[in-house]
Amino acid sequence: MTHLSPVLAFSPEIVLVLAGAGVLCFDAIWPGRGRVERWVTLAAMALAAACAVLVAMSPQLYGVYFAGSLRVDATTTFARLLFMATGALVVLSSWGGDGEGATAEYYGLLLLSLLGESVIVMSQTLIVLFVGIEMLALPCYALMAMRKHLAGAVRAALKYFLLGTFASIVMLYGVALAYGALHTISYVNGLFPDPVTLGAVRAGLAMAAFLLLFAGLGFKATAFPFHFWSPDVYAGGSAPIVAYVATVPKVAVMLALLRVLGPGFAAAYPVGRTFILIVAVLSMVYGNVVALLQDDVRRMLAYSGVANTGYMLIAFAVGGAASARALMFFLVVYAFGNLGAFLVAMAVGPDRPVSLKDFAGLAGRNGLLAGGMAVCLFSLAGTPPLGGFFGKFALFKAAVDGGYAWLALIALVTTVIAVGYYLGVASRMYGSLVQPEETGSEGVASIAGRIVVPRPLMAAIVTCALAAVVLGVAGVTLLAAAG
Amino acid sequence: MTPTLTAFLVPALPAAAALFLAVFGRRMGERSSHVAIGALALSLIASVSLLVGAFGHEGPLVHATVPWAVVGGVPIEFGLFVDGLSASVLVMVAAVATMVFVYATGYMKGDARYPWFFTVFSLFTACMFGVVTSSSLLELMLFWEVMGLCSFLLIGYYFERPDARRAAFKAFITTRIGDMGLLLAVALLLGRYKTVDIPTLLAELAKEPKAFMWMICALLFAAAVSKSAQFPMYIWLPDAMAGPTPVSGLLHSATMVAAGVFLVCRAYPLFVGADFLPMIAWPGIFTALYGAVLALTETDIKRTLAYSTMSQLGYMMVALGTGGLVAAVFHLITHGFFKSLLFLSAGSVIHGTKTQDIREMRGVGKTMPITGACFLIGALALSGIPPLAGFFSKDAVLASLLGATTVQPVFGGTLLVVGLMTAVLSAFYMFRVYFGVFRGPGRKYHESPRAMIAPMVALAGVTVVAGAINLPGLRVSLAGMLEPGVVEHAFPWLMAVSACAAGAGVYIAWESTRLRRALHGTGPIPPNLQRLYGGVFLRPVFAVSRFLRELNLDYILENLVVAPVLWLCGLASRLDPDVLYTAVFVNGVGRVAASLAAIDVTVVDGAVMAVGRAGLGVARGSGFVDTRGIDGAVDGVAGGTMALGRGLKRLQTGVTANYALFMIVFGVAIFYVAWWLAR
Amino acid sequence: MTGMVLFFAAAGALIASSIAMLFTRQFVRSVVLLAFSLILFGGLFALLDATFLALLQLLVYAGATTMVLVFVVMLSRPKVAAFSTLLQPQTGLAAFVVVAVAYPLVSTLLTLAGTLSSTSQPVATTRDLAYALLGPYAVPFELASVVLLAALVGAVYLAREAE
Amino acid sequence: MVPPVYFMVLGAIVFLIAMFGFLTRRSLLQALMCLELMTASVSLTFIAIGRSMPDGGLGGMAMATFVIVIGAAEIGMGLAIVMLYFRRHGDATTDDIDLLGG
Amino acid sequence: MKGIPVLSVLLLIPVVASLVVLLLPGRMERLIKGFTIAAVALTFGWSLLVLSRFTIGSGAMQMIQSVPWVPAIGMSFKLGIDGLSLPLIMLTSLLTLLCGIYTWRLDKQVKAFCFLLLLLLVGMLGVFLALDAVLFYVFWELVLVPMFFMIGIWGGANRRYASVKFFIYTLIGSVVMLLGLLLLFFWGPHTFDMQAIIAWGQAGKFTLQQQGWIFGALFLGFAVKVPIFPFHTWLPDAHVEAPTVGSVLLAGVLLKMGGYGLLRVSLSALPQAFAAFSPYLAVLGVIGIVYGAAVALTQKDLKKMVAYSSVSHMGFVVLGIAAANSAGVDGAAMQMFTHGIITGMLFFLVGMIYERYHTKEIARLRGLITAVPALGILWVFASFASLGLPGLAGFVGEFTSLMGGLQVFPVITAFAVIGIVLTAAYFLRTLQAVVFAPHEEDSARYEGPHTMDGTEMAAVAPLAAIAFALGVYPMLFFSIVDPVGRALATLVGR
Repeated sequence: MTHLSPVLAFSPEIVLVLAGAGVLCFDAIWPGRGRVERWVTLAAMALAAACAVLVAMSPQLYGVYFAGSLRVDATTTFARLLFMATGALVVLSSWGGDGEGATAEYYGLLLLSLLGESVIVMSQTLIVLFVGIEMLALPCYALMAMRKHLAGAVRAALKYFLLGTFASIVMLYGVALAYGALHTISYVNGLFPDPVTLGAVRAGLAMAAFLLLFAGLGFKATAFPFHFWSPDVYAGGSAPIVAYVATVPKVAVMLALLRVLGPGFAAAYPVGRTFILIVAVLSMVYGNVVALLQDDVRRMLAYSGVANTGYMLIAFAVGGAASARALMFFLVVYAFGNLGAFLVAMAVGPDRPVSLKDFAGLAGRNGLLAGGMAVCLFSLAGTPPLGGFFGKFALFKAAVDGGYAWLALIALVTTVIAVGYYLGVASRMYGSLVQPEETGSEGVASIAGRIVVPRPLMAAIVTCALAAVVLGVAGVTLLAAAG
Repeated sequence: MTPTLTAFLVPALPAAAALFLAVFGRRMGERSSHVAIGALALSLIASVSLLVGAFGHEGPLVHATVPWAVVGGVPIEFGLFVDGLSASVLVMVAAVATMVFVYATGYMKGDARYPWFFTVFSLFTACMFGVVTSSSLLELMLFWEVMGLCSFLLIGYYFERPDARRAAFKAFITTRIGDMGLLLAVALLLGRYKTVDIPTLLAELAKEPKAFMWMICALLFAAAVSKSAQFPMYIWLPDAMAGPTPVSGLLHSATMVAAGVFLVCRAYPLFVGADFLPMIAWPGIFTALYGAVLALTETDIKRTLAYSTMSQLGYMMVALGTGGLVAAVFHLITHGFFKSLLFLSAGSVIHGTKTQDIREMRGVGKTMPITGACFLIGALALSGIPPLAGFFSKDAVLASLLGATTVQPVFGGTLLVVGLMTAVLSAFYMFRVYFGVFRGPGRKYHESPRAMIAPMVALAGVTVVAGAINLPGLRVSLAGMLEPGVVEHAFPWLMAVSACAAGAGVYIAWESTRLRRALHGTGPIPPNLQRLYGGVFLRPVFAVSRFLRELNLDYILENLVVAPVLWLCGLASRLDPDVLYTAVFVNGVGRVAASLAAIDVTVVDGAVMAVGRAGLGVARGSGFVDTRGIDGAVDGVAGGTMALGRGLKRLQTGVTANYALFMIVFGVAIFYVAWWLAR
Repeated sequence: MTGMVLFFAAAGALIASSIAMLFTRQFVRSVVLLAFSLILFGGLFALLDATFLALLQLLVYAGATTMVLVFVVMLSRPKVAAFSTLLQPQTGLAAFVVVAVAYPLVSTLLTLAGTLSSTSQPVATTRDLAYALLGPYAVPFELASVVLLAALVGAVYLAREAE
Repeated sequence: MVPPVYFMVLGAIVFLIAMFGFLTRRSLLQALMCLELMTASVSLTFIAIGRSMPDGGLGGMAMATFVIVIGAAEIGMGLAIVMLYFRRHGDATTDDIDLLGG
Repeated sequence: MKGIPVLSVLLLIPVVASLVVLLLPGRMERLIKGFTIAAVALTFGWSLLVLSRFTIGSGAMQMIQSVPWVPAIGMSFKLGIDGLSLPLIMLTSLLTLLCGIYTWRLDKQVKAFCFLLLLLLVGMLGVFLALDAVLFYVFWELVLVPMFFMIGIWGGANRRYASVKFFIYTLIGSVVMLLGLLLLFFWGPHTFDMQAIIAWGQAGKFTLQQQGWIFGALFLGFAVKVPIFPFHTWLPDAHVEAPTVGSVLLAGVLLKMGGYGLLRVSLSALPQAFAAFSPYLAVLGVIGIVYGAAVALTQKDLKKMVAYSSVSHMGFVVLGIAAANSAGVDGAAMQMFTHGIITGMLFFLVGMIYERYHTKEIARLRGLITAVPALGILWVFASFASLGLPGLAGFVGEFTSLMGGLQVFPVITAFAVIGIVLTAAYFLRTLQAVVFAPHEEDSARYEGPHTMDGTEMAAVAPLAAIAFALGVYPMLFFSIVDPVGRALATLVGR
């Protein structure tokens, strides 16, 4: 069985590659509309998920493969399942009424991008990590630009490409420096060894390498100084892809960072820890405060993404196994909440910028949509009994446990600010359900008729909302299991 | 019928009647009064039997309690406590109440809310009985305040009229202020002694340091002052006349106002122990004088009687203040009879003449002989003309004053002199009203119906006889009951002096009425009066009285209480944190931001400028409270956050190159800061 | 000794051409300068005995990418006005940052060199590289092919739709 | 034999120049060219560092290979998007696409 | 019956009911309303069962159920009930039942309203039952969302502002409180089990400095909820805009969570810090009493006046808690219960008046006694009960708190008396204007029927009865609370 184990261990990835290539070839032979490819993609994802579960059930497959370049363990399984789930939701949402946008290439690239995600999580060497990031990014640039009739799409794609490539090249330079400082680029058990063994100079260079590496990963995870691209790109890009880009890469990069830095990094490297702390605090404050000002819903969600990255970084600043577990649960909850919110924004204003005014009286126009949005937002805001609360609670508890009570306090205060703008949306949606909203300060646009939402998109939104609720009540035990 | 059961029946019956009428009153209409009067009659009989039982029985006749609540591990019991004092007062209250109830059936006939009137009236009587028979201070307070509620509802009975509403409001608030004293006293005592049972309390308190006892007395006396309308808390009594006359007849003559005096009597050993007596005497005598003087120039017949009640209560207080417990109780009982008689007859007069202004009433006596006679008997009793009850009780009060003089000549002396002056004035204002209203030529009025006349006549009879209950030699006397064994030393010459004082008052009243008629050109001018009395006695007194009426001290005192309250409320609403936040945060921070923007430093509008603006997050002069986002939901604090947000938002220039630049700049900056921090 | 001369010549030329590329106003001249600097990079690789890399660089970058760049410009005929001047708001800050980063980076590189062993050990030949690419580096190799596939499909789709 | 450290320094210098170019260039194409230059300098650094590693530059060369390959793929994709952008906006400057607003 | 986890079922009924309501079709409003009333009635019945199985007179925690929920963060689903929480549970289930009956007249968005009402019931019951710090916090926050939507959707004109302000204020408080709970975990026995924490605190294992920090954090959370003086500005806005049922539950139950928290967590687990801080707490309480009454006197809006009266009455609760002797704690518990009953009744009446006159402005409301005699009499009864007339429930709570306060802070407590007089002043002023003053030409017109309909009477009558019964014979209540009061008092050594 041993020589087969790599194939079995990586069966989900193999399925994805084959499906990706298959969809592309299939279209080359029968250039029909995107009808069949949709189902093939979903089937492939389901199969990949099944394989992942099978691999999880036979732990002897766990281990490091291909001379220390890929690792399959519990985190990988967790990542695979999450990516397949979110990927499936994105596919569902991009079914779209017009179907014009969802051509074969669209699904092919999406599958390849998903492959890139799981490669990132599984990688154990920096070069594989870099290749994984590119595999994730390139399809996104293309997908972003795919809906050409959309004025902003091409412009957003170009901006995303330029800054994305810039960031990855900067990261590459970091990899080079790391190779120079550490003589190795493999991080099977954490890239940065004990600083004492490295000696002062090489430790210094290692820190420089860490900065540049963090720049590359921070870009994808929209941490504070590296997030500037996200508001413009989210506001401009075509909806389903924006939802995908805003959620899945962030989760992948966070898990990759978890592997690269390893549990001991925070304790060993005070400079690194302080850097992450500052970035975390700035992300939280900046993200929430600026989000308060936004009128475009997707921009607001972009800034909320920045803030949530800040919360995620707490786990790195604190370090240790407990915070890693807390981070993973938070990632799941964030993924579904954020995805749901973006999809609702897409449903409210397909392929056009969506402003808060469009959400006025949404409850009257489509109850289920408003309900889904409310649940996702309240989960992101962290109100019990939704999953968001337990995610944030676990993180803050880890922070206080690690002696960073002040960090937890800042996080709590910024959460309150976050509730501010989440509530703004919720109160707009439900405000005029009973009495008509007087034309208040923002002069409510005439509330248009009922919003018709394509069935698969609504299914995706409801799934996200349900996930937030289930994660809240039952999923909490998941927190223990995910460990 | 054990005494305890009868004692329980006395308050229970009218309470039951009140409950019954509350539910079925509307349907019974006019017949609802029968229920009330029946219950009251039974209570009267029960109280008389109690009185008989209580006489000669050492120690309290009835002392039974039942657990009411357990607070902080302290069991609080409510129950009944009947001794000589309460039995005697009980009888007086029951008798007067019965008479007034009968009178009310006549007076209130045809009123729309007749059953409601008798419901509240019965509830009131039940509460008065409750106050008199309660064993624990907390229970007393409970009945005390419910009595306040009944007075609010009764005074405000004609709630269509704004003055009645105002009077009710004023009455409740003023008494409420006083009740706070009682509340604090009860809370303090319960907290310290873990019991509220009056006898045990009095025993415990005897052993207490003087200061604490003095404080408790002060608190209790505050409640008494407000209830018995002593100076300065008397302002509600004159206005309370806005209520129907039976209410004035019962509440503001015999029962409610007497409750204050009764409270002091009930806790008398405490007051004596803390030698708090002078503090009672001085306000008492001043109120007596003050009431009498104001009554002189009062034009409304009921307000005159109200000031007279205030004055007589002053008398009782001063008697208590000089150790004359028996005198006070005796005067309380007799006053209850003749004052309610006066009120009822005044009511009958008003009923006949349809006006309350004595200047418009002329010669009522001719056409309403019985009312006239009753009023005369009441007036004689009040002035203290022997052999009526008033004479004996007022004499007892003056005797106690004289007794005090023997102990402290200055203190007692002044009290006695002022007491006598007030006696003269009392006689004077009573007969000024009598002569003015009942004597001389008058229009035709027809006598009030029998239902009103009968109780008046009965009360008149009792007033004549009441003096006897405390004759020194008598075997069954009030003194015997209250202070068995204390020999009451009588001062025969004092009786003579007080009788003369009363007579002088009557004579002056007669002369002044003739003088007034003369002034109005309706009668000859008596030559001797001007020279002899006018100069010496009449002019200054009238001047003072007129001055006081213009001064309208009531209004001033009222504002003394209301002004600080309005100021406090104004301050509170300005202090409201909501207002505070907007003032401090929204405008304050706004002004700071605006000033900062004014010195808008533009160095090189290149890289440094961008970083500078972003870093500072200065709210560039834009409208500060721009309620974007959450519609300005969170107040001042949000304003600050918004400004910070607007500052940071400027980083989002939209230029790709800028973004790359910011990534590198901030990345390196944070790295250096981290390096510096963690070195 | 000749190595040193060659190195300094190439380095000087490389720096000159890259700076020139930035400051030229015509597009064609900048593309030529870019090609020239990439070729110099190939030479430098050769100097470091990385012959395969040098060849790869010449072929991929100097050749293909520059040509594609030119084709794209010619095909879509953008109104290529002369590149605007260098000066814009952020130039000052960018220059400041570059200098701020340059100094510590170069100094650490110099000190790093001290820690690294001398160049005496056996030079890795292209054969070793080949074995490595299919040995320990097999995974990135395969994944690189997938990335190329993705890029190709994306580029073709976007370009095709363009007409 | 030229000590590898010179190459590293050279790589760093060219990287910084190219980065400066990217940070300040107005034109889209210039930005792409700078990215290419930066990629090249990174691969130079990789080889230089690899050269002074005990394995005689094997790791460095392998990594440089991947850098070049992936870099090429990026530039390819980038040019496709740029051509699409030209098709729509017909202008080469990057500042045009940047006025998306904050 | 032994085996069944009684308390969990008490929570389960409303949870299941709320899910069922979600499934019912929106059109069948009568069915939904009927089902909701049935569900709430069942909950009330079950709470009566809990009352019957509760051994009165024991100060200890009873009917404890504990199921580990998230071992990873040391959290378990632990419920329990004692003399302190039982009355509040009864109050909650009773008020919600009456609110359920009152919603029979609701005709707008019925399904959503019933769902929110049941969710609110779960949250409120949960807070008083939870014995696990995180569970306490979860239910504490859970209550916010339904109340936010209730005010936001069915509220008055300025509802958006009021609902968001209510949410943010309470959230700020509870977020800091969460920090306090976390500190309790870390400095304490490393478990969220409340009983373990309280035992740890009572054994004096928290250093005073630690207690100070935790107390400060917890205090902010509870102070916003009670509300204590400087943190109360959300209450009037929330009340003015909230629908009748929202106001009743907000004033009737939500305010008590703060008081309950102070007693259950702050007093029990941090006795020394509590003793040190209690004088300031007493001062804040008395300020609340006087301030609340003073501002109420200046109010022109009937509902805002009642809201500020709540601030004033809750001042007594704070005073009682600050005294921390057995009388004080009994008084606080009693005042919380009676305030819930009486203010609930007041808000019902205000709602009924608003429905008839469509204005809450005292200046324009006239002649209620002639228009709807029953409503007029009930308003008089509620006003007198609320201003603390002895013989009615309001007095007992206030008197006991005062008694407790006088023993410990005689001077400070004496000032509270001003508040009582002012309370009498503003209630009577309003009473005379609204009920007794005759109809003028500019006052609001009302031509409707002169009687109260069935649901209205059903909502208010039980409250009036309880207010009267407890006023006349408070033994019913004190026998339950007194043992706990005595136990808590010994903690602070008063």
